[in-house]
Amino acid sequence: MSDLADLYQQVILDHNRRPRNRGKLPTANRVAHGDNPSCGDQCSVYLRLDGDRIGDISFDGSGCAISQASASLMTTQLKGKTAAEAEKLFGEFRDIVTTGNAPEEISDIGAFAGVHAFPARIKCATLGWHAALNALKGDPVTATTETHKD
Amino acid sequence: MSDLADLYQQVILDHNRRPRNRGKLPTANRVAHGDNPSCGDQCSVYLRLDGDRIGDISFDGSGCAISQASASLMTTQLKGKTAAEAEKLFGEFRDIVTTGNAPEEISDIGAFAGVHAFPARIKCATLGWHAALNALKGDPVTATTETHKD
Amino acid sequence: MPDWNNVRADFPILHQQVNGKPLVYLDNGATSQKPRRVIDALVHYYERDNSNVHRGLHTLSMRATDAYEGARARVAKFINAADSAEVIFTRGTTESINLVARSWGHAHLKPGDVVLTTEFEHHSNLIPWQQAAKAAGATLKFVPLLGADGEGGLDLAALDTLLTPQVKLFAFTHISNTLGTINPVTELCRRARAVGAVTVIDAAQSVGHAPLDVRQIGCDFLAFSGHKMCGPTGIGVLYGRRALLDKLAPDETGGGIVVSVTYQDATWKPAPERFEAGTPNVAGAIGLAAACDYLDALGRDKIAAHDDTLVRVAMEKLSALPGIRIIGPRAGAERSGLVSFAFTGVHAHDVVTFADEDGIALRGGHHCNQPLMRKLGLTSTTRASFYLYNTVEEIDRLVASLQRILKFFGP
Amino acid sequence: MPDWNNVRADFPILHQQVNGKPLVYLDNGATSQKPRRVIDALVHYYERDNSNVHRGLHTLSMRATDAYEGARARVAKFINAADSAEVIFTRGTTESINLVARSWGHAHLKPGDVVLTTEFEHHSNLIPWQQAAKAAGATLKFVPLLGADGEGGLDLAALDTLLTPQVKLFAFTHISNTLGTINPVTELCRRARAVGAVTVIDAAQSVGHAPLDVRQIGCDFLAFSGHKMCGPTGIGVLYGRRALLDKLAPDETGGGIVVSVTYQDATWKPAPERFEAGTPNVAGAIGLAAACDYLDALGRDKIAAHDDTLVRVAMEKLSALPGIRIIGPRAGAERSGLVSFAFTGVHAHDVVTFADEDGIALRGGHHCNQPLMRKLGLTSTTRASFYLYNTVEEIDRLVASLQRILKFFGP
Ligand SMILES: Cc1ncc(COP(=O)(O)O)c(C=O)c1O
Ligand SMILES: Cc1ncc(COP(=O)(O)O)c(C=O)c1O
Repeated sequence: MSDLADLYQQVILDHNRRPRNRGKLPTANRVAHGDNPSCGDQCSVYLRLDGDRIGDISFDGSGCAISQASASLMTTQLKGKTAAEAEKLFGEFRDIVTTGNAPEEISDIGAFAGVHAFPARIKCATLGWHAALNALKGDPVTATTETHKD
Repeated sequence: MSDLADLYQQVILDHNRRPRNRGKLPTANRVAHGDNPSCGDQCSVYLRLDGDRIGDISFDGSGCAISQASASLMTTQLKGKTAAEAEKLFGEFRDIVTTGNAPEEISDIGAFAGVHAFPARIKCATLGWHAALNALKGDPVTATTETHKD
Repeated sequence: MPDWNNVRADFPILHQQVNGKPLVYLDNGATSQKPRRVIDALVHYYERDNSNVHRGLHTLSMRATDAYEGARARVAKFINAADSAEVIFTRGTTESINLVARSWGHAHLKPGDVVLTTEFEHHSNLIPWQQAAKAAGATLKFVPLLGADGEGGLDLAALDTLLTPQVKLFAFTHISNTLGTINPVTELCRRARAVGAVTVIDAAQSVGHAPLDVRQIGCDFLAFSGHKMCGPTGIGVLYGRRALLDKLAPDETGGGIVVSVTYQDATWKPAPERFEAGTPNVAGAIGLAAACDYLDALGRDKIAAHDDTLVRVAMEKLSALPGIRIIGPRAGAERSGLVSFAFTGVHAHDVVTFADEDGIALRGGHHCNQPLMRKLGLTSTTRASFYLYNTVEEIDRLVASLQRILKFFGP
Repeated sequence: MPDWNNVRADFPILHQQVNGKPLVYLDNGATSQKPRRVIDALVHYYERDNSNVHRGLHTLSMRATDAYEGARARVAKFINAADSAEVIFTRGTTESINLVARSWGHAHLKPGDVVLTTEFEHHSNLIPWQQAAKAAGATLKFVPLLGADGEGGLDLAALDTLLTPQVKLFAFTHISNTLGTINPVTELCRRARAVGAVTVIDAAQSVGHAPLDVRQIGCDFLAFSGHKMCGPTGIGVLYGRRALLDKLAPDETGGGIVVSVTYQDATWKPAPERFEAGTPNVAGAIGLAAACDYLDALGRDKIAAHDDTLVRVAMEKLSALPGIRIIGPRAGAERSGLVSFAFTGVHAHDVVTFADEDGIALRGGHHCNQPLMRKLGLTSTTRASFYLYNTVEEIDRLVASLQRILKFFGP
């Protein structure tokens, strides 16, 4: 159970039960969709770019607790960031979920460190992020996690 | 070696070295071709039907000693026979090569009894016979031993 | 009656711990485990007889050919085909269906024709027909599924209007891998025949679980996979009626299927060789024959009864869980030994991950059945699928695990 | 240098008597034998890890997926592919070539186009191109073979005229299974690239016998079979350059290859999944990876040198037999470890049957190379093909057996 408790941290359960920024963002000027074809998880990310910063962001979709909580937490983290900052943060997030090492100064996204013990779930954790980055690139195509090597 | 000596009886070696009735029969009014696609053995049978009897018969082709000797011996056996007699004889021949039992009253074709110990060679021994029966049926199509269950 | 506990001893893989708990393998709908006898058949082949088949005259090659063709005859008997030549070895159900969709589809489908299938086919018995219909300009139509939870099975009344003479081919599953529905295949074949439609049955979920007789069913083609019936991976079967096979062109071409080849052209051997270009999965076929022996020694009727016992127990106990939605028919003659369910508020993947922590192997997802999921308003379900080595105690462990999960994710 | 006698101990099948004599297996061109390590890998998989891949989140399924994808990475390394995704698992060479001929051919070939191949292709690298050319209204052309006995190899001068911009695809074998010719594949790819033709290499006879590097060769596609390189039956590979694969439509369709499916339509995952519909031969892939490990541990350069030693000895001793005609190049850099020959007055099948009586496994026939046989004025040859476990003493036994046969059939 200790691995599982690590995977389903309180933060994650909380975001899963009460997702933040969920639903279509009416003012969005960018949108992208992510698919995890093996699982059927789906995630759409809506964002409004104000200049080069993310003015507002939301997500919608269906999937496991990991994918939904990750997308929810992500929206709270990306608001106000530039594309470059978002990419940097995703890099850190990806390191956390693949290695299990969460640097101390990183707080909320560190809750996903437990994912690294469940390699099949890494795709779930990164699904929303991939969609967000695609939206930032202005790339409305479907992001499928199968094309990404994480 | 005893199985092999049984397979390559003197009669067979003799027919292989000095095939009888080999070559195209100029007066033929029936012809059929046999193919053993797995081995590449080939055999064409030419015959002249005079009324309901085989007036003359020859064969041509290439293949192993068993297939060539069998076709050669066959031509010597079928001359003068009716289609019904030819079919009966083939039935006997097939029994011999599949069971190894050659009734005493049967002479030359009994030499093929040794084939039964080499099931993969049964097709070689029957190739010419299949072509001959097809020719008798007026069926000029290629007989492939793959379609026959012997 | 076989002693089902002895049966477990035949399967080496079952005797292991997963996450510190004895393995409970309930993912038989995806693939089955292999008895010692099947593994031994593979080892014996590679250690004694391995050789290429058909084209050799030396001892090993003749032994390999006899074993391979013997396997074909064994499989023919397993499904009661009239003739071994009606058994074509493929990689599995998917390849078997593709073979028919391409070879038969290319030769027979024209614009305006209809290909009929059902609303709950596995992607492997759906997409090949989408492709064949598109290539020919034909239309793909679907026999509806009845009931909000798919509990009503195929809409046989709708079949009256759907089965017109425009229908050239009717493809349907014997048992749904998602709903557990057992289709009335003999009746479906009879009705298809009445309008002259060719029938293709996806028997992936059925052939290893209950007696099956292609002549009694009266189908034209039937596809299945070895790996779901205690056989090796990489081997499957397309059964086809001889009269139809002999008129089909080969699907794949190459060595072993030809009578005569020139630089520009080739002519084909009859079935089954015509459809088996290249070196086949010889060991796989031999392992599949060993699986047939194993299942028939136990009795497929007994296996079906065992599956039925388990699914009745499972459905009764699962129904009592809060917020559960079970899809497919009730336990009984129309329900096979599997059960798919969804919980309000807990996603299938989280269920599977938690169950795995308890040593229980389940499957969660769309089960290669996306359009059906959408129709039922679901994105995924959790599936427990049973086989001969499962026990009632394992179902108790499943239920206990699910209770714990519901508690964890509960409000 | 590996100790080649120890190598024999790795292959259980070799230690048996055939017709009362120790087995001499010289039919490696048809299929190779399997070392203990490969057999053990299969058994281990079925006894510990067996599960369906990709779609499962439970422990066995993750283990099976890791092992299967690990096998893909292992094979990618074996041929030095840039990316595991360039390795598609198929049943074997024949299926790999069919996949390209159909998917690529359907998308790219038009009337007036030319598909180029050679006069000495195996049926599996000939008939699929006949079919593809016919379907598209394209023309199939052949690079000639030089020499009355095929000893001159490919006519590279003729290539200058044949390799026009009309040539859309050039398919050729790396090593001829009948002649033993080793083609200059790097040069052929370079020249094809110069006219913009896609290259397809049939590596069935080469990949297990010598080092092979797809990037150094510069090919677009390359096909091979596991069973000829110490791996299991029923598994093979299509290597394809990523840039080309991502633009190809799937060949077979079904579960596992899709992103999204509706009742009427489907969208595809990228390579390699796109080309692997249905449950793959998981155990086969794992066994193939074990074969890669085995061969690389010995060193493929050493295996090539060993093959070369054997073929030199064999050709020297065989040349001395009366009435023998050996086809293909002389021993040396252009000759692989096999030798095909014909005797005046003694047919190949009689040779094979007699040799078998001495425990020696040879192959006789057209070697899936009918047009080449016809060109050389032959109907069949006898072939002895060597591999890592063969010895010089075995060649002596072969020669002695052939002498006895010639005496038996002699005048
Ligand atoms: C040169 C060559 N190409 C293709 C093949 C076909 O390989 P497979 O039968 O494994 O598909 C073979 C083997 O028979 C071969 O030797
Ligand atoms: C009903 C059904 N059809 C087809 C298939 C496809 O079988 P395979 O993956 O062995 O080709 C499956 C299994 O996944 C199935 O359950």
